[in-house]
Amino acid sequence: MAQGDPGADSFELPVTAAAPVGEDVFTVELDNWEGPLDLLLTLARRQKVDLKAISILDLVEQYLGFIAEATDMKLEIAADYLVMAAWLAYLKSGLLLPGDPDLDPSPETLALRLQLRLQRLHAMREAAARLMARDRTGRDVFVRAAPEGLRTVKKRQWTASLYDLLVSYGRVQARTAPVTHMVANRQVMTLDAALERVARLVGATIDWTRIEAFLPESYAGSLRKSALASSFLAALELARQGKVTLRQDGAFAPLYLKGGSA
Amino acid sequence: MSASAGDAPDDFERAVEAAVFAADAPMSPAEIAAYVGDGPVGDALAAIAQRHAGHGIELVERGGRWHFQTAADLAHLLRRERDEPRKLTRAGLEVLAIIAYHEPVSRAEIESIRGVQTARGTLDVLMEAGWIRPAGRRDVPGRPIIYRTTPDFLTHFGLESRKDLPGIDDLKAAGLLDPVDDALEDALEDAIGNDELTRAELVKDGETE
Amino acid sequence: MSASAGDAPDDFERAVEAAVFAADAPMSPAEIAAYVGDGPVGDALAAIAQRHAGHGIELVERGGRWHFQTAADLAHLLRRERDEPRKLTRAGLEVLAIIAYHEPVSRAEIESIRGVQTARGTLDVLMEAGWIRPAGRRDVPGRPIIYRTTPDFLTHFGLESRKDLPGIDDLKAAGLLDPVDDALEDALEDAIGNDELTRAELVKDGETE
Repeated sequence: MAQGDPGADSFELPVTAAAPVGEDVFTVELDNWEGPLDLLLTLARRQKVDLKAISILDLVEQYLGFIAEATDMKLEIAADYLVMAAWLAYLKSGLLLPGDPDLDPSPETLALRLQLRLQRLHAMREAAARLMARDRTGRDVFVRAAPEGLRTVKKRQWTASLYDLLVSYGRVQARTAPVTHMVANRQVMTLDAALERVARLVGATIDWTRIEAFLPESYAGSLRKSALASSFLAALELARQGKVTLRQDGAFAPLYLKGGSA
Repeated sequence: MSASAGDAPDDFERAVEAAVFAADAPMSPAEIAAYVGDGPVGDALAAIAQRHAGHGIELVERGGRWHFQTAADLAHLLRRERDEPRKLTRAGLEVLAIIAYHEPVSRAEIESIRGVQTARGTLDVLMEAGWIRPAGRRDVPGRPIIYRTTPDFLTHFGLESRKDLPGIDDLKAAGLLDPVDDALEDALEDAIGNDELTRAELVKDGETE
Repeated sequence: MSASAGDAPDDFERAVEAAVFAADAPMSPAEIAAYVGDGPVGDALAAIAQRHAGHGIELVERGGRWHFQTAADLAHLLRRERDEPRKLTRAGLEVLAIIAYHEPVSRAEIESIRGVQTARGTLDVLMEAGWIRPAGRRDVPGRPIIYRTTPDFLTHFGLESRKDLPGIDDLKAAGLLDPVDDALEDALEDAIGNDELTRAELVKDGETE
């Protein structure tokens, strides 16, 4: 580790390509860097100057050298390292050749941009280090390992309205009270009355006559229905006695009566 | 014993306090010393306990081991109750109504009025709500517990007294009986000649919760 | 502010102390009030913090939430080898710092600073640690998700607020938290009419080595 630069390297980096010690020891580990910018920053920091005073040209040289060596070692180099290398080669030529005033952006601007980016990454890296050095919970300061804990207990709050209560009682009462069927006082035609009427009227008819014709004209509504039912029963009784003949052509078809037995 | 409480705290005492605080179980003086080094652990513990006495946190000893805990009289603060409104079930309402109209009343009597069995939980819920309470035992074989409504019941339903509960006739006049009555008759008509169905319908009512 | 420290503790202050002490996470004054009832929570917290100051346990505020912890200078006594706090990769560290110092910030913005794509797992690890969270979307094409740090982040690193982030004022003053493009414009304006100097500076052959 860091044999080529004993004691002078304050970074936690392994041997870098810039410090070859011999073919056997020399290792290039691109995996050590999180991308080209990271590698560039590492190289820049090796110059041990303020990033604002860094020589971009020198930095470019180092990067290109690094990639060239890695290529010689036939190491696989991620595409973005190569893209950066190409871009830096372009930047290098731009910086070294006499300025072309029409070039936009100018190589100087590109170089400045790279410098600013390196400053920002460097600043964040320093900030992270300072953050990690703070008194961290669980390492430097401790909270209670076994707090009692605070609990929220849900308490059921039952609600019901008086209306609900009364409806319920009504429901219970209605359900369980003995079911007494109150028949409303209503007019009916008794079987006796119907017997007497049908017997009397049928004697006077010779032709088939519908049963409805035997009902009193004035009866209507439920009274009429009652009269129909009673008259039907009366007709059955008279037929049994042989005083009436019934005829019906089909189920629910009109019912005809005629005096005398068939 | 540290002479002057409230003065500049001594470092050993601070260390003991921090160690006991951060521990995940009560610690004996020997265990504490393993963290903070040798020193008058006992004196430090006594001084810390004294300093916290009467405040929200207490340093207490249990079987030779020390730990911090919330002051016992403040334990009620550690639980916060939040009301969660729940509507009484139909069965609950019916049982409550029966108790209100017929009190004092036993469970068997409630069941005979309702025509269905009453789940144990129904009475529990009503007691939890604070609306009914056991009121002794009926002096009959088996000595069943009888239930009454509580003053909270009156308060919740906005009643001055039980006499404010409308009578059966009032309920009928208010139409509170009729709609149910009709519905029941319809059901009976549908089910005529099918006694089993009627029975099943009636029992299903209410207790299915 | 409590007039006389060390006197008979007032009940409200005791309750606040107990609630914060018993809680298993830092609590905001509103959360504390939910347990102890309404009252001068802020005053009580200040009084409690003052009473504990300099002792082994301290009451501290982190992002508007309060909790007790051991005094930082006692770390050497309490440090436990076995439970090392989460160790972050270098990528994780950088991403965390970038989010903390720039928040809210999108993934693309993080990548523009680091110059490399951020592995999916890096943000996941930080979210799992509870230190960052998604905080909506940036109102630009693509509507990228933006990230922020959490209150737990402040707690873990002992920061009262983001203003306490180490060196944040200097970084701001130096423009190092501004986007590169802005900084570039500023720098170019400064350098106008002095092209040669800029060029010389940049090409300067690392003689400071």
